[in-house]
Amino acid sequence: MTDEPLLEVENLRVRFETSRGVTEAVRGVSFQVGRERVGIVGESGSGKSMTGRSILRLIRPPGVATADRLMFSGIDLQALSERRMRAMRGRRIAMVMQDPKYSLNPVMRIGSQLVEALKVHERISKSKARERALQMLADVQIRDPERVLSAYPHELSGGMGQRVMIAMMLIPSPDLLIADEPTSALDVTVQLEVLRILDGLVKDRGMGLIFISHDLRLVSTFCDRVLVMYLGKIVEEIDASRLQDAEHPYTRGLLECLPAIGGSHEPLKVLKRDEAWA
Amino acid sequence: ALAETPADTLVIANTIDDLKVLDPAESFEFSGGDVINNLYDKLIELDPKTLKMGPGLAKSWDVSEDGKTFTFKIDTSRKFASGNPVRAEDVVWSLQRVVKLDKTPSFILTQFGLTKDNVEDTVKKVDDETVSITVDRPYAPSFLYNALTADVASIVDEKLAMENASGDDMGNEWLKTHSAGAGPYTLRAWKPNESVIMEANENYPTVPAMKRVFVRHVPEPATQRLLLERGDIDIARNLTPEDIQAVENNDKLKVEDSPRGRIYYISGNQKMKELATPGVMQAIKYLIDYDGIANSFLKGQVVVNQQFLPIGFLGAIDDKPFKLDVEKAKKMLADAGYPDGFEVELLVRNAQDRLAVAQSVQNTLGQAGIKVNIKPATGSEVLSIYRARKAELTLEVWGPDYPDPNTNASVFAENPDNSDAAQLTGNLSWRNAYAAEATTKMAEDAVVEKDTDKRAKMYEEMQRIGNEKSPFVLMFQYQEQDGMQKNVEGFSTGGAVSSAFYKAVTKTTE
Amino acid sequence: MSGPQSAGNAKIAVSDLSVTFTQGRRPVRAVKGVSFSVKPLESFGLVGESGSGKSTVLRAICGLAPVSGGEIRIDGAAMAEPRDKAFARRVQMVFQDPYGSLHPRHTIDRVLSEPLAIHRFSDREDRIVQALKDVGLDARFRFRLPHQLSGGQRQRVAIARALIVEPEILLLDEPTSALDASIQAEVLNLLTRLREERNLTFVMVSHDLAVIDHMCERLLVMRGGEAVEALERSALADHAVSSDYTRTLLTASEGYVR
Amino acid sequence: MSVSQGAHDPASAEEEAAIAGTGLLPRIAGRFGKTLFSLFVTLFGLLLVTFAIARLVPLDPALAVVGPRATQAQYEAARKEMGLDQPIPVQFVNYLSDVVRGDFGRSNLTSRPVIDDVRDAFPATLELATLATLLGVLLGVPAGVVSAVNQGRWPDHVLRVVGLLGYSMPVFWLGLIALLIFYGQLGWVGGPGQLDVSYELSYELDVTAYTGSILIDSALSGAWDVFANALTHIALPVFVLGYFSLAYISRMTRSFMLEQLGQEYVTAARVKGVPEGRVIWVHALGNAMVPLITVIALSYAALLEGSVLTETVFAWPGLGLYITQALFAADLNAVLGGTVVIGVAFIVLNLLSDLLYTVVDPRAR
Amino acid sequence: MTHSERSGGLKAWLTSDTPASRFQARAINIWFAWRDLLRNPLAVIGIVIIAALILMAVFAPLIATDPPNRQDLAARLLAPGVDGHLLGTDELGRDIWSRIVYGSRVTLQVVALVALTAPIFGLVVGTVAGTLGGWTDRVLMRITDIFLAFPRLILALAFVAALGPGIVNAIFAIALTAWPPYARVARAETLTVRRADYIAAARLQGAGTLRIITGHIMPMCLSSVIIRVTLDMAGIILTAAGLGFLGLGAQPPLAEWGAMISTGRQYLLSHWWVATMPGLAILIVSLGFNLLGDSLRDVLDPRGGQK
Ligand SMILES: Nc1ncnc2c1ncn2[C@@H]1O[C@H](COP(=O)(O)OP(=O)(O)OP(=O)(O)O)[C@@H](O)[C@H]1O
Ligand SMILES: Nc1ncnc2c1ncn2[C@@H]1O[C@H](COP(=O)(O)OP(=O)(O)OP(=O)(O)O)[C@@H](O)[C@H]1O
Ligand SMILES: [Mg+2]
Ligand SMILES: [Mg+2]
Repeated sequence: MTDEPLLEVENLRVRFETSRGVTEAVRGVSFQVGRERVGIVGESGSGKSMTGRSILRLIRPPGVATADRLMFSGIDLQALSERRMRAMRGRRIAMVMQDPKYSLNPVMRIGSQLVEALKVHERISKSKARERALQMLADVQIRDPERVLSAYPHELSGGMGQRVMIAMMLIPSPDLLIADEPTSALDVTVQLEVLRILDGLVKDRGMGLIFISHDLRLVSTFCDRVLVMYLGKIVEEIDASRLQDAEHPYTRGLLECLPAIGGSHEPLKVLKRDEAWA
Repeated sequence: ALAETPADTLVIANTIDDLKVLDPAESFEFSGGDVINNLYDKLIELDPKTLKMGPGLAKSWDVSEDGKTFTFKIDTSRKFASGNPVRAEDVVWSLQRVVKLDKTPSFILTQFGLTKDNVEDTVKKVDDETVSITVDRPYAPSFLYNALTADVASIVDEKLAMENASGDDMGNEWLKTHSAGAGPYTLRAWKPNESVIMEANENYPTVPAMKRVFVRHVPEPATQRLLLERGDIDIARNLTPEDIQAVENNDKLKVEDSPRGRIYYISGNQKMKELATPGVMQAIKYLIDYDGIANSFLKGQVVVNQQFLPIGFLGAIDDKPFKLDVEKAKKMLADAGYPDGFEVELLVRNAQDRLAVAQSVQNTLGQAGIKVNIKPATGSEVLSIYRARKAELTLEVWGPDYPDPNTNASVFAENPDNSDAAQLTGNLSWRNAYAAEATTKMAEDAVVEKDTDKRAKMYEEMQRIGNEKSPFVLMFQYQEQDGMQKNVEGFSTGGAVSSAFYKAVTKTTE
Repeated sequence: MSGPQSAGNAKIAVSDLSVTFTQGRRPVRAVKGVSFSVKPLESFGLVGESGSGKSTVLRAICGLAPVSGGEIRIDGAAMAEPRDKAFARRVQMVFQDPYGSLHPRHTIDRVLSEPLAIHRFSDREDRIVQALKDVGLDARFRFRLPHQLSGGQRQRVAIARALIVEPEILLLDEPTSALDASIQAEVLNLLTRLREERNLTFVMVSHDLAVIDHMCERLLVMRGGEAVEALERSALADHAVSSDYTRTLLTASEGYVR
Repeated sequence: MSVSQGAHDPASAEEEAAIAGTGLLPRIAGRFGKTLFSLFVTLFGLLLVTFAIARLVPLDPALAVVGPRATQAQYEAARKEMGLDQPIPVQFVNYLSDVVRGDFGRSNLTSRPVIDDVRDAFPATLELATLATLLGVLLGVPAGVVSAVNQGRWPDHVLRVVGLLGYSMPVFWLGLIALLIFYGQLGWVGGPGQLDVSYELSYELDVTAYTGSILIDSALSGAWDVFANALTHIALPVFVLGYFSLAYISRMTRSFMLEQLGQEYVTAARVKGVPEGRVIWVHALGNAMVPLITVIALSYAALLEGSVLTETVFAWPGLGLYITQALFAADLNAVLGGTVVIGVAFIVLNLLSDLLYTVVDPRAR
Repeated sequence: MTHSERSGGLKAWLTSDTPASRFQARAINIWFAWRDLLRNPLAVIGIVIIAALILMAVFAPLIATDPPNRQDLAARLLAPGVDGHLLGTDELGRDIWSRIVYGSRVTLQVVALVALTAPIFGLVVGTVAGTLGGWTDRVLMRITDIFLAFPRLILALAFVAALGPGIVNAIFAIALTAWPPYARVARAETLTVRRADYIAAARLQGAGTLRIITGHIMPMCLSSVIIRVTLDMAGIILTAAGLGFLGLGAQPPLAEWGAMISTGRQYLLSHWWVATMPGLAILIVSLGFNLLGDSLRDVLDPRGGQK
């Protein structure tokens, strides 16, 4: 592990200009990611996904992303040609999309989609690629990889789809993985399995992980560092272990409004939003 | 100009979608006539050029003293296209067949008193070379001879036909789509709505110059013109006046006009109160822009003819008593009790030229206050309405069935029984509830008048009476304008009395 | 396991309920012989992972699922098939997905006035205003379309719609699972308050044990269409559960353990 | 605002248990059997409706046969022979039982069995429709894709206007004008009809009618001059119809592609680093193909049935023209027979597109 | 906030995100769709063409230079521009421009009547079939299939033949053949919404089937149907023209564009304008509808990816 951060983001902005007005989804976000687990939390619409996507330069029109600085292990991502950027995607930076149900090509077999992820980056024989795909599926704890390889996405359960998605993004061994709510569609039991896989990768391969979620409890237990977003801005950056000491009232509010087993049955605390936070 | 037509093949563009059967005992359409006329010979044939009667399969003929028995000497040297010789039996069989099958055109023979029951006795083989026909009244011989030049009297190869007969249809089913004649051509192929291909009959006495005749169905006049201009066809038979003009101005092409027998008319149903009022139909006769129409959109396609006989027929006269005169017509209408006109429906077939005439008529009748509503309908619908005596004004066309004046007189000027029950559905006077009191007797007498001149006079008289009394507004006689390549000679449309002849056609190659 | 309980004073008594869907030609047994009963004014919870048949139980109560066995009684009486208007007056449901349970082309006003029209209420205008106030929505939302509202606001509308016909029983199908934690708290508080004010009986479904624990006095754990065990709330806090499955759920809800 | 994806997939548990499921073939067979049944029902309905219309129409087939001069007795005789004197239900039963035996009766327009007429006319229509659809697909799909990819920019505008023009042009008018220009003025293509008249003769003489399609038969017989000539004739009607079908297909492709390009899996493919070309032409188009197959099949079916106007303008002896003429001539057997054939073609195409659909879309199996 | 609409005038009223009445809510929606539409150059062209068509039909007597049916056999087939005949004269010497102007009335009438009847019928059939399911669905869809399998123009021809030619019958025939696709669209849409929670919610509220179909399902199908209608307008115009071309549509002397082409085609080689002018008229008008329909889809269709 080097000291140099894997990813540096400075003053990232994402704007949507539509006929009904301008939306600023991300408003000047700066952070760094090393070979660690960085969590991004925030309520729905706070700009978490847009932040993740703009790193991969995948904001579609009418959205526009700009940043003062967007460096990935010494490469200026903004300066890359579309072709070179493509080589970065998947190979160096990958992203697990929010919902596996919509993120796998429904008419392509899982196998082809996995092999494709390899073949666009490496010259590799079909049988070799297949082997790697099988191995990858086994790595994400899929019991019957052969069968899954020849299945279509709709034949998989949500949990399997999510793991396939993770396998597909990990197969070219990226240096940085952006995981956008990788567990929100899963049952609590499956959720933990998936997290264990990701955890292993960071530990064993030294991969950097950006973990996007709105579940503060989960992030606090899983990540090293947490970025708290509110209305497109980072309101607080804090070590996960120190989350209980968070200062920002928004972060505190988020923590306190959760019911807990065995907690009191008084009305829950509710978050009082302050215009000044925005 | 992708290819010139072969030198020994005559290629004709025509609309032949009305062609449905080629059995001469059944066929009754114009296109059918054009084919059958060339596939079959009759006892008496018309000369393609002069359209005068001459020997056909009969060398000569004669009539008995009492005027009721006609005898025909058969030319036994002739052969059918199949190679079978032409025998008296064939002649007898063919004529009896028409009567027995009793298809639509059979009336041309049965009007002479031949019936299913008596035809074995009335049409007889006398000896191997002679056939006799006995009729019920002493008809004018010209009447019978003319009738025998009609397609229905074609002589069919009995042997060939009976080989292909099914049940007791006397070969009718097979003959619908095959030929068994002794005419200059035989049928090679007929694809409905596409083409007819005929080949020269090698057994014909004078084998035609054109070894093949190819009639191609081309519904669009503009297309026909293009084909003609490009040299893809030799003759185009359905050109519009505008196309004709272009063809005339093209020095590779020429136009030949020939009058045809079809008559354009409007009739007024006498069951309708207004139309039956004396003077009203006469007024309408003054409300047609005869010259305007004949000189504009039907230019060259028709000539004005205000009589029920087409020019070329025995007894035809060239009187044109009517012309567009709105003032006069208004006065006549006022006298008849309709100073402000009335409203009437004009039934018309859904064809472009007829709709154009209808619109012009609508326009001119409108000027005298008669509000015309055009009711277009398909041919068979027009016919159903018309036959049921339910039409008001009808714009129709009548074509003679055989080259004798009786063919038209019997429908325009004769109505033996004007009652609904009579169901004389084939008779135009009956369809219009016109009793034709003044002329019915004359028409009946004329068919037995032996003196041809006297007979002609009788028809002239009938037409003049019709001008005054009949509810028929006779307007035009068709004229066919054929565009053709300059090198085509000898093509005859058959004029007013017959169908097309191909046997005399030649193409000179330069 | 909860056996069939005496339906004596139960508000809702579900006994041996089975529901079988047909998917294509295959029968899908979504609920297999589930029994429970809910006392008047009680709040009863159903927990279990996705697909365990929680929603189906609620839908079966409402007559929206093909019941293939067992029976459902409310106040000791069987219900009309199909459910009639009288049923609608007594039992109402709030759906899981606030984005899917409001007609995208109906304004809030229409959403709220329709049940009033169906049940021929008189003072509709006042009731709508009151209903909005009850769920803490500003009157200016009244003529908006659902897409102009946030998820929490929509869920409030859905609750208002359910309460506007003054039912006795409210069936809640994961009313907050689609919402952020901060908004979840508001909605849960709202529900608690309304239950007290209106004397309602709740049946609430959730996959989140913490939420159930917060809201309900008793709960039933479900898995694969079957009832695993029925618990008092206190049992959860004490981890006094008998089945392994419930225990797994309990640990999982504490977050990730390295 | 779209209805949001529910947080849970209600079917997942069940599906997990049945990943592989039954094989593809038995499922298709099952589907086929079901479809076959509905085919018969539809056909029966089609016959019933056609028959009802045929009897409703104030056209009198008997009158059409006997012609204007017939006497009432001849007319009655013809009616009797054609079975028109019987009660209508009896007529329908008779007709049905004939049809079941493959007998569509005789056309009184051509005096031939309707089956023979249709056998002659159908290949001409089929040739035209097939080539036109091919043209429409080969040009329309790429045009639609390019248009969608460039939504709102000039290539989109240009392609859309070109497409919409094709969709707005009366075919009969376009046909006339094209004929005037390309045949009349420029002489680049053959005129109306399937062949030059001179070649028509050699077609009669040299070409064996294997299939009834001039192009195929002349190629099989090695009569390449006839083949070439037939091509020059079919070019213009194919262009006219093909333009129409192109317009339709490109418009639908565009809309399906727009839908697909907005999907998450497209972004996912980009995330993997898949080249843009492959994202568009393989991933997005592969999915757009699913609804597109139905669209193409329907447009093909529409061409099979609906080229009446084109056939009129180009004197193309196809089925549409045949039925129209039959209708005008009160030739009801021909109308019924032709309609049934087109109906069957439509149903068969629907069936095929259904089958293809299951091949292309795994979810439909 | 609450009072801003009063001070800001109409524009503010239309763009407010807190409508104060049902009417305003609807107006705001339409206003935004309208604005999106106007942003699209192709749509604007379409709107202009359709507006021109409507104006032409309404003010025909003012715009036409001649009565549409005045014949003058002496001045037949005049070229455009000659003797003040803007687009020339036809075979009976009638002014083509004036006939085209009056013909717009026929076209508009056809479009309006078909657009009002067929989609509504299709909508009812489709939503009823989709909502009720089971046998009702099977029977209705089978009937729809039969009509769909029927060659469309031929069905129209047959109906016209049965009812007699004429513009009203042609409209009726077109409507009769046009409904099945709407039924299918509506049914497909119904199937996607009928399981939606909001339908279940309405049921739970005690709403009857009729109320659910008319109040909840139909509004959801409406936009796909409306889009299809606009797209189909051109097809309707062309079908009507095709019937006219075959002589079964509007009857003479009524000026109808398709019939005008039909009569003009025999003069095509020598007097091109007679058939070409009405052809252009059809082309322009159906292009107008197509442009509008196509853009409307981009604006309204939730699948279009906007909004
Ligand atoms: N196409 C678009 N047009 C306009 N605004 C958009 C568009 N896409 C996203 N946005 C806006 O961007 C903002 C951020 O969206 P983003 O998807 O990043 O949220 P998120 O934090 O990931 O939320 P969630 O937890 O719901 O996934 C939202 O407020 C949304 O309204
Ligand atoms: N309409 C249906 N047709 C077929 N199967 C269905 C239907 N609705 C539900 N199911 C099946 O019934 C089972 C139970 O579904 P249900 O929605 O009740 O689960 P749940 O516990 O509410 O899950 P979730 O937490 O995902 O909402 C699932 O396996 C589902 O696949
Ligand atoms: Mg997100
Ligand atoms: Mg559920």
